[in-house]
Amino acid sequence: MRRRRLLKAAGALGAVLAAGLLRPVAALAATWNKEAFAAKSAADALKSLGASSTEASSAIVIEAPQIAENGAVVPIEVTSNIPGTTSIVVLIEKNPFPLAGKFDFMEGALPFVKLNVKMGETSDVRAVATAGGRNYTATKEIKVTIGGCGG
Amino acid sequence: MAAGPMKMRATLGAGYTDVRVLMSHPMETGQRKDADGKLIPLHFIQNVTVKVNGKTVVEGQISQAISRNPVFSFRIRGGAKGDKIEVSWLDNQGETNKTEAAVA
Amino acid sequence: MRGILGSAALALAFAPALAQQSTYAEYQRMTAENAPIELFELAGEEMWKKRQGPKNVSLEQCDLGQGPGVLKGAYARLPRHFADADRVMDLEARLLHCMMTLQGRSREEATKRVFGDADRASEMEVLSAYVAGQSNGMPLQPGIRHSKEKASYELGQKIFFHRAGPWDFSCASCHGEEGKRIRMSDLPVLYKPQYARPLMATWPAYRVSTSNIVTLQWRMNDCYRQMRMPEPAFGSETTVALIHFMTVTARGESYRGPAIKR
Amino acid sequence: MSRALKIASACALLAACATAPTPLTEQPKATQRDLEQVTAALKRDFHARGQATMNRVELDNVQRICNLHADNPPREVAQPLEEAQLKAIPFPAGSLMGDWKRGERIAQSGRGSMWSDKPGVQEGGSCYNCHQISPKVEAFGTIGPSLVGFGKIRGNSPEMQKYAYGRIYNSKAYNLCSQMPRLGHAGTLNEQQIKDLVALLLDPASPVNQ
Repeated sequence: MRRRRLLKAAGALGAVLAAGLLRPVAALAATWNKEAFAAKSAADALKSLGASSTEASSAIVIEAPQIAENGAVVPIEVTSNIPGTTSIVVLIEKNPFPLAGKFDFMEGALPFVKLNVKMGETSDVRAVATAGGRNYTATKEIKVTIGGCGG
Repeated sequence: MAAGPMKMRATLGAGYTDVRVLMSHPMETGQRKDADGKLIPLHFIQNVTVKVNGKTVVEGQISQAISRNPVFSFRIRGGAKGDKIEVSWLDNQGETNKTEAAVA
Repeated sequence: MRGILGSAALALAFAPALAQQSTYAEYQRMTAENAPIELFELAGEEMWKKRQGPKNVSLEQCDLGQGPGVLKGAYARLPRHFADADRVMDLEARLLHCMMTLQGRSREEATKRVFGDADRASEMEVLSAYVAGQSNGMPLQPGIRHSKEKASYELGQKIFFHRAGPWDFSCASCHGEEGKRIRMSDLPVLYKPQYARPLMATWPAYRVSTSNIVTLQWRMNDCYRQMRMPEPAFGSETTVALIHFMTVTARGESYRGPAIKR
Repeated sequence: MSRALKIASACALLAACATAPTPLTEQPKATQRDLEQVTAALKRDFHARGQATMNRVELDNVQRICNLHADNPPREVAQPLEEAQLKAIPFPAGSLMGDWKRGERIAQSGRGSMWSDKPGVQEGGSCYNCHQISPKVEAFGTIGPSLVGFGKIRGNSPEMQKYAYGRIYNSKAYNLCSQMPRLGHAGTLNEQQIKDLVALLLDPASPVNQ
């Protein structure tokens, strides 16, 4: 418990240092990692998030349809069963900008998120969970098809 | 739907509280053209914050790859009837909105 | 013995429907759970209560068949004959009727933008979502007793199979044979109850591909567009008859909308 | 309850039962009166929009016969009509093989002849809506038969080219109540576009025949 608090404090301090100056808490809450979101590959995005090295883990569960009727809305649910998970990152490998979202979980929240993403084509969806300073990952392929008359 | 109303439901589950939140937002990718063939500028939510009784528990950073009219589910550890949940968002054009609900 | 045979026959009858569902069943279930439908119901409630038109009144006294202002279960009993208009109306035709009679609006003004888009849903669409949502769990029981209801059902059936237009299409061209699909989308055989039931119990719906709420009047309109036909008037006897025919075919099914569509 | 009342309520019940229509199990045949009734309803309730003008609700003889016979007219009725449709196809002289790559694009597109389309011929045959064609394309419909290997099986002789051209131009010349639109006859596709589709089906280099 104490260790987790310490880690969290270190993380918050890191963010303050990275920003180069102390800002009000409200502004801190609105951090948006421009570089990571502008990355054109999942690897670059993870690098910008400081999560370059990852190890595969079956404790991350991605629930998503195997085949989607429409790429405009693809429901994805990610659960991390890794103790002490502090964030979950969702990446759509083949999207022009693969990083779809990063969710930081503080005390009181379970490492779980359900969201709808846009997918340009059939692609692997990658989830990366961070726990105790280490990064764990899992992927799932989702096929995107065309339905209807196309008129 | 244009950026605007939100709707939220917070229900007690098995050991956690399920928070489901709906946001009206176009989540424009900057790639779409309007009826006149002009590109519609990027317009998307960047930050989503979940608070329980005033304390931040989830901070999300998201991209334009989130579908139009975003729907999120989060899970709050434990929780009790009447706990106050607040979800807010901030988009790339500085627009913001928030909604509150009590756990039912 | 008879019971066993009976259920075997039933299983056979349903087999094609089940086989058809397999491709996207998981996708459709997950999308339905995670659709932003309540936002549209909320907007519909606002429109229902908003004072509008030359008479500056809301639609709150609109009689959808169960008495003025009664919303619970009203949608599940449509289309039906309305004595005050002496015609069969579906939800949208009835809402239009209320806009014209209660609010004093012209047909032209009230139907100027009945089909919205992702940027802005139409008044008719959000109203439909709001009203329909209040029939959740109730069996579809469209009117089938009044002579005009029977005539509407029969006309709808005839139109369903009527091939016309430059591409020689009827509704049955796409919705007449079991186990078929258009591109990747499964095609329900809408004159048979086992296919009509799940379909008719889920309109109006959030259309995933276009991110907006769509209604049955829109579905009729857009099918005729793709059949290469001229455009049907909104809420006309023809479109209501088709909707009536399919809803009667689906009768008894529990309503569970607004839902999602492709 | 008196006996008379019992009978009356039983009748009322029966009458209620009688009003509940029995669902159809198959496509019904229309009568000439039905067709007139429906056409009149369409004329009353539909309006022209863009290129979709009101003359489109008028039935031609093929449509009338197919409606009257639930798409299954007796041979002696269908045959003369099919022959008349075949006679009316303006087969171009020379090779009917166009460019299969353009054909593939035409087959993919679902545009053309709708009120929402620009008037005139668009690049759209809607072929994949109903047929499997190139085995590489996964999003295909199944209303019509698979066309994979169409030319590989049949070759691309002038007769086969003519058959494929005619079938696309007017499928009703070969099967009167076919569900396939008469794409040339309807003015949706022009001569070159149909040739491109013929190539898609018959060209040995087309993915259809790989």
